[in-house]
Amino acid sequence: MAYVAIADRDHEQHLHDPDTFITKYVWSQDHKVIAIQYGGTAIAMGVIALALSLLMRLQIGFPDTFNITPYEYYQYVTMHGMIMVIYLLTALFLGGFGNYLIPLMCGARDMVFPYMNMLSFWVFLVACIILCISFFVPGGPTGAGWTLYPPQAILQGTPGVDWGIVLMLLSLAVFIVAFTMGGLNYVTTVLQARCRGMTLMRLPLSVWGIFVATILGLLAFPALLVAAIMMLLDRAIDTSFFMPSLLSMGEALDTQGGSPILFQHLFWFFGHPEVYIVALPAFGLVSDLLSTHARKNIFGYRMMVWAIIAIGALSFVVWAHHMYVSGMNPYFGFFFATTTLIIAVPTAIKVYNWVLTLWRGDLHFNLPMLWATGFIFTFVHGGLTGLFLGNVTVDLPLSDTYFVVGHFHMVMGVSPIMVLFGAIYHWFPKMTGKMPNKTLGTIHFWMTFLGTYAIYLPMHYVGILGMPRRYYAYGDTDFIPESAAIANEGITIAAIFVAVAQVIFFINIFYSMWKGKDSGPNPWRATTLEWQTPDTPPKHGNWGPELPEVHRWAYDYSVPGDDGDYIPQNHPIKPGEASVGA
Amino acid sequence: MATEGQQHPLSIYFWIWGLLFLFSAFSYGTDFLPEGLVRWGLILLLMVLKAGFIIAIFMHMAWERVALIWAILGPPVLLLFLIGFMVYEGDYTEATRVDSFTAPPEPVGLEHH
Amino acid sequence: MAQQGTAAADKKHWDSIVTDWSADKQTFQVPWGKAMMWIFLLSDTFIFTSFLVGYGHDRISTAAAWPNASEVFALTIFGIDMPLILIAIMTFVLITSSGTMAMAVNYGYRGDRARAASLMLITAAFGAIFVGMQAFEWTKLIEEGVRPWENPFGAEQFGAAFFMITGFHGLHVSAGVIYLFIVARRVITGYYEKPERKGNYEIVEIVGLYWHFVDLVWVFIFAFFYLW
Amino acid sequence: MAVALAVVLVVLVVGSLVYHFLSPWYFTEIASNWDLIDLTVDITFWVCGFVFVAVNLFTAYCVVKFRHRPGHKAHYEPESHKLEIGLTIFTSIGVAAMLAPGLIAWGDFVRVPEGAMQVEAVGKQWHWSYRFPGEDGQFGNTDVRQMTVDNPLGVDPSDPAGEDDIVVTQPIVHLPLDQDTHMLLRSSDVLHNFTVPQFRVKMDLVPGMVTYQWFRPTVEGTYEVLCEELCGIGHFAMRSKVVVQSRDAFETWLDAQPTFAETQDRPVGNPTRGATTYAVCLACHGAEGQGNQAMNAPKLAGQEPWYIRRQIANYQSGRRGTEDNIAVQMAAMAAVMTTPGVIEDVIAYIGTFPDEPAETTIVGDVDRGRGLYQTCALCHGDEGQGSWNANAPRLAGMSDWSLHRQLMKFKEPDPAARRGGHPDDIYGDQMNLMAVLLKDEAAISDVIAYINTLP
Ligand code: HEA
Ligand code: HEA
Ligand code: CUA
Ligand SMILES: [Cu+2]
Repeated sequence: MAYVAIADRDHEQHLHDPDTFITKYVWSQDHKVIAIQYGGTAIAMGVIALALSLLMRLQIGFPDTFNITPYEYYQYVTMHGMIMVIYLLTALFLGGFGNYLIPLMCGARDMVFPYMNMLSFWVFLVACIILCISFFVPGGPTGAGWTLYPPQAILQGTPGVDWGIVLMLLSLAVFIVAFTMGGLNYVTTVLQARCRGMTLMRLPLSVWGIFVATILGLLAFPALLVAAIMMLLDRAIDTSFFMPSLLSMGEALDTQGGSPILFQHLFWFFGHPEVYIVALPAFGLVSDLLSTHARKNIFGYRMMVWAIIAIGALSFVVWAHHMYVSGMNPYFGFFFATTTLIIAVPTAIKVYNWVLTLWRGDLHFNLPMLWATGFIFTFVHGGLTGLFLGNVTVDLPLSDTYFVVGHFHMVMGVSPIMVLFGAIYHWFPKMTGKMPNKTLGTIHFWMTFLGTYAIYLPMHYVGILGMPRRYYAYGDTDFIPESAAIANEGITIAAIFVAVAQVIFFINIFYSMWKGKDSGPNPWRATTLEWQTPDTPPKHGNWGPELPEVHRWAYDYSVPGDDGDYIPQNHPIKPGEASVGA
Repeated sequence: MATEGQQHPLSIYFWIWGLLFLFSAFSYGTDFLPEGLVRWGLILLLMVLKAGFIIAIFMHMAWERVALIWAILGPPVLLLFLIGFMVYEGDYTEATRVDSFTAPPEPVGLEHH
Repeated sequence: MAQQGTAAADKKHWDSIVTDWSADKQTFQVPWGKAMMWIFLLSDTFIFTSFLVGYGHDRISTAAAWPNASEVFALTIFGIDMPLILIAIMTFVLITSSGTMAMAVNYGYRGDRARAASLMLITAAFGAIFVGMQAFEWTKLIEEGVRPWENPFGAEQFGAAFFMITGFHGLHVSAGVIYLFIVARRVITGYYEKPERKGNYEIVEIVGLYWHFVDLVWVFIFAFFYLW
Repeated sequence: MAVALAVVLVVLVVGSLVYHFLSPWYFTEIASNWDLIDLTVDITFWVCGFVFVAVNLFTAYCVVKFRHRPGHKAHYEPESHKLEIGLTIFTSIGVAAMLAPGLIAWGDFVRVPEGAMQVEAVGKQWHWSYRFPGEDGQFGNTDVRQMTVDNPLGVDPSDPAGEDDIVVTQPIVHLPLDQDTHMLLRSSDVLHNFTVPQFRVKMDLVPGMVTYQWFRPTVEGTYEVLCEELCGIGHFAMRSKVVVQSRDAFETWLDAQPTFAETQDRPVGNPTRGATTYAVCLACHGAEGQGNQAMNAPKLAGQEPWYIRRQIANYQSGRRGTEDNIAVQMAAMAAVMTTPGVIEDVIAYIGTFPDEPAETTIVGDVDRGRGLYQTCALCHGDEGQGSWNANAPRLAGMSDWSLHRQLMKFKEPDPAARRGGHPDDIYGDQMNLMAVLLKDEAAISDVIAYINTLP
């Protein structure tokens, strides 16, 4: 009396092919179209955040010649951070790549609830619009820092206390609704709508990364939602959840007894899993890029899966490592430092396995491979600086300095970005049927890779010097040598350089879409299901009349005894074949 | 396959219904106990019992496969960390307040009832 | 291959965890909607817990006196002071609605459309009564001067947390009532008898899951807000 | 491509090491007992540095060695348990080696040693004050609702323990050398963070609670205190100083500071007596404190009393008075006000002057000025009325030419000629940081033109 899986009653599914332009491209319920809508919107938001980062950098690098006020500076920092983390990375990885890859890689015709999936995008768009509106309201967007700590976030003295903060919280709440609608889809699809033969342990790591990240999102965003609601109430009707008795600009407020630390705990109970929400999909995607272009199975697949799960679970019990110096009960430091450093172990396993995948491989340095290798470098760097901060005592001198800024840009501001570019170049042929231009892509890679290192490495040292983060200007400090100003100028110049490099990326994308070489269905000779679709780009319903059937794991590259160097997942096991995936 | 699904004798729902009534009555009763461990113990015990019955019987968790049960009941364990730490954090915050701050004004409306 | 054997594995047997999680096609042998509802409820659990944690932390950390819930929520009926009496009644109402919901699910699967639908409507009615009583409770508190931003009986967070948490719960109940209405209507009109739906009434169970969850949350609110 | 990538990886690894060892950029000299923190940092650098080098060089090796060559086929090896377990153990050892000293040091940090001296740092937007427990060794309770211009720390007057508390409203605190110091932290408005980079430790200030850190200063000197938790737009300009000195010097300093009780009965100024003293000022500032541009003397009438008090103190202590000739002049005048109570008398007398808005002399683009003033308004008030809480004087209706000159002086690059250039003039320094956003003289005129439109 078990429930019959979709794969066994495929004939019952009725896909209503859209017939008008509107239903095909605008109100589309096709996961591939939604993915591109999500991705396009996220990238557009990312470009805004990139522009903001340049304005900030100009101020820090050239404080005497460049002209923005601290008011604007803090607004830019805040919007830059929030957009990059939530509206670019989370949306692009999960809404974009999650949407595109999950059904294809699992062998499904679409997400399980296409209508809700469509709504998810439109609600996300609303969230983006609300956020953008805050640039135009009186007082402008909030300047509370992306962590939005109260009481400061809702008191005079911070930009955007009138409308900015309200719109920010509102936008986040709407985003969470959108994410939940999408996320339920991704999780349910992975769990319940795989094709025949597709066990969880045969899924490509991309799906695993996105899947676990989505679960993290579903469990972590609630804390942010609640914190946002409570702060909205504090802001709008003067409740005192986070507000003790205090003075604001010399006037005593009517609030009493609330706890600012509570917000920080709720925020980071969300916030730490959030950083893995943007890291785990990157881990997954990069594994597939490495394996495909190394023509070699990913090393230690099972350990990779368990490491993802372990990181995901641990990420809920390390949150207070962002709060070592927040004034919380200091005894918590022992617990959180220990759990935080323990995360290094599963993460280390992942790093080792990526490198071991290269080892004795047959490395083709196609575009995606360049980015993937670059990722290993930047991620190791950023992860290791994370260990500095995680080790509670070391965090004492370094917290709230540019060392932290260096850490999280290395680990989040470039590593996942590298994966994203690699992944876009990798799946571009599937999405469009055209190859991306290799020369342009290579230039883009070198400029971005070297440029970002030149941005972020010096940040660490500026931080070690003691330069605090979120400082509009440094003025004179007796312990920061004047040479630090040179470092800051250098960083700014590098940032401009990298920003210019992104233009090449957009040129490449549009040019290749229009004039690129035809790619054929499987230009990288990859094993996973999305490359085995009958059409490229895949049509609505993905698989034509018959759902695929999977016979092996996703990494049968260079199988001994086989003539080619890859065997797609849907190829039956040949008698006597030595595949482990069997 | 139309009628496949969770089907159990109706009587079991009546039983649980009755039990939940009873437990609710008991937990209502705890309100008349003095503050202390006994009261807290009973509140929590009855709460867990009621929640358990609702999940197990009304939501049919008892008849689901173990894979689903653990997938749903496992993750909330993470919340225990949040709850535990926040209780300690609350005590810590209160201690610093009592130590260093003038006590907040007495409530004005205590003549109620 | 091994996966074919999953259905056979005894579902209570611990090995079935392994067989289910290593199966192809699907992990849980339940409909999509039901799987999704469970996962949603899991996420919702995190929401409500965060609310309760926020409230609890504020309550523990404030140095102001916390009002005694059993006094604040007392009613005088026939001249007798009955602490928490209304809340107790609300609890019973909600439990009763859970009972009728469970029966609706049962009749749904039996294909007894009329009974299933009417039980759902009864459930919705109980839900509406619950919301009504909650509204009464709110009015009473507001009349006594409790506001989200002030509280004559002590700590400010008392009113704020009360309105926020019961409000959020009340929204869940109200949404459930609407959801019940929609599904009940479809059950009556024979929507699920259409060929492509094949007389499939799992939707009733899915609504049921949601409804029981709302009841479940109330158990915790009752313990932590009213009895603490 | 593969070779290029490998070379770049090697260059980046080597370059990072060179950068680390050769660049001039590292921690500032330590000046406290927290060598253990520096040691932990060093251990962490060694462990992580080793991993960084090893992993990336191995990657570079693989990139070259296993690059695609025709006819070459990858090795098929799904997993190797032995290798993976070995690496896991290796990693765990590395982690433990960093964590152990870290936790030990943290254990030291959370437990304040017996006999530590208590000091309280109070932060508010964007200013620091300090308090010592006084003779009884006990702090009085505090209450933000009691904070006023006369009780800026909000000490509860009804708590007897508070009477002998020593109140330091200037943002400069002295600490004795080699004394364990238990620094209690309190904020009256938003989060702040008390950081002295040379002491290595930091901790947030949280409104509604009291947090702490402890350290033992080990090197005499003056150290900058930074606020390292975003607290609004003045965050970057929220500074203070710690002076570490011998115990004797410290005691002398401490004895000169008023107790809370003393600050509460500051002598009330006598305007009639003040009038006599004011006769000296009158020549320049005018009979009714209306100011006189020809004499370079700004308007005094209507200025906040605490601001006048602070400026006279600044002139008397040498924090101001050398930046230009006009200041030299004023310093000389201020030096004569030595009789106790005379300053209060003068201030009281100035308080009796009619407050007519000063004549406006500066023109500029009011709209642009309005935008610029947005930032100023947070301290000086939307109406330019000034704020005791932000320590910001009144601007509206005051002598605009003087504002102009002072803003120019705040922007002066040479510290000796700059107002706020004196190391102890922390409010001046705050204005130095803020004046950065008035890029040129036109901006100054614009903002003053806007201030002139304020009531
Ligand atoms: C993608 C995002 C991402 C990722 C993956 C990480 C990963 C990690 N982060 Fe980071 N972090 C952020 C994003 C991220 N972080 C952000 C955005 C902030 C700032 C937020 C703000 O305040 O605005 C932050 C801040 C932050 C802090 C707070 C600092 C402060 O404010 O004072 C801390 C402290 O513990 C920390 C620690 C860590 C650790 C230990 C890891 C670990 O997971 C890293 C694990 C990886 C490795 C260790 C490398 C690979 C391992 C090996 C090669 C093995 C060898 C190792 C040994 C033998 C030792 N991070
Ligand atoms: C994903 C996250 C992300 C990314 C990519 C970036 C990118 C950059 N960030 Fe930042 N940053 C944050 C997240 C990120 N940042 C966060 C969370 C904060 C904290 C905010 C706070 O304190 O509240 C912060 C703060 C922060 C500061 C500190 C400000 C301060 O404390 O005062 C600085 C200063 O230099 C800075 C600079 C930069 C620069 C120069 C870039 C870049 O310009 C680097 C170069 C560009 C790229 C690497 C390419 C990016 C490409 C796109 C965006 C296009 C998208 C397209 C695709 C991916 C297909 N960022
Ligand atoms: Cu005070 Cu930042
Ligand atoms: Cu973290």
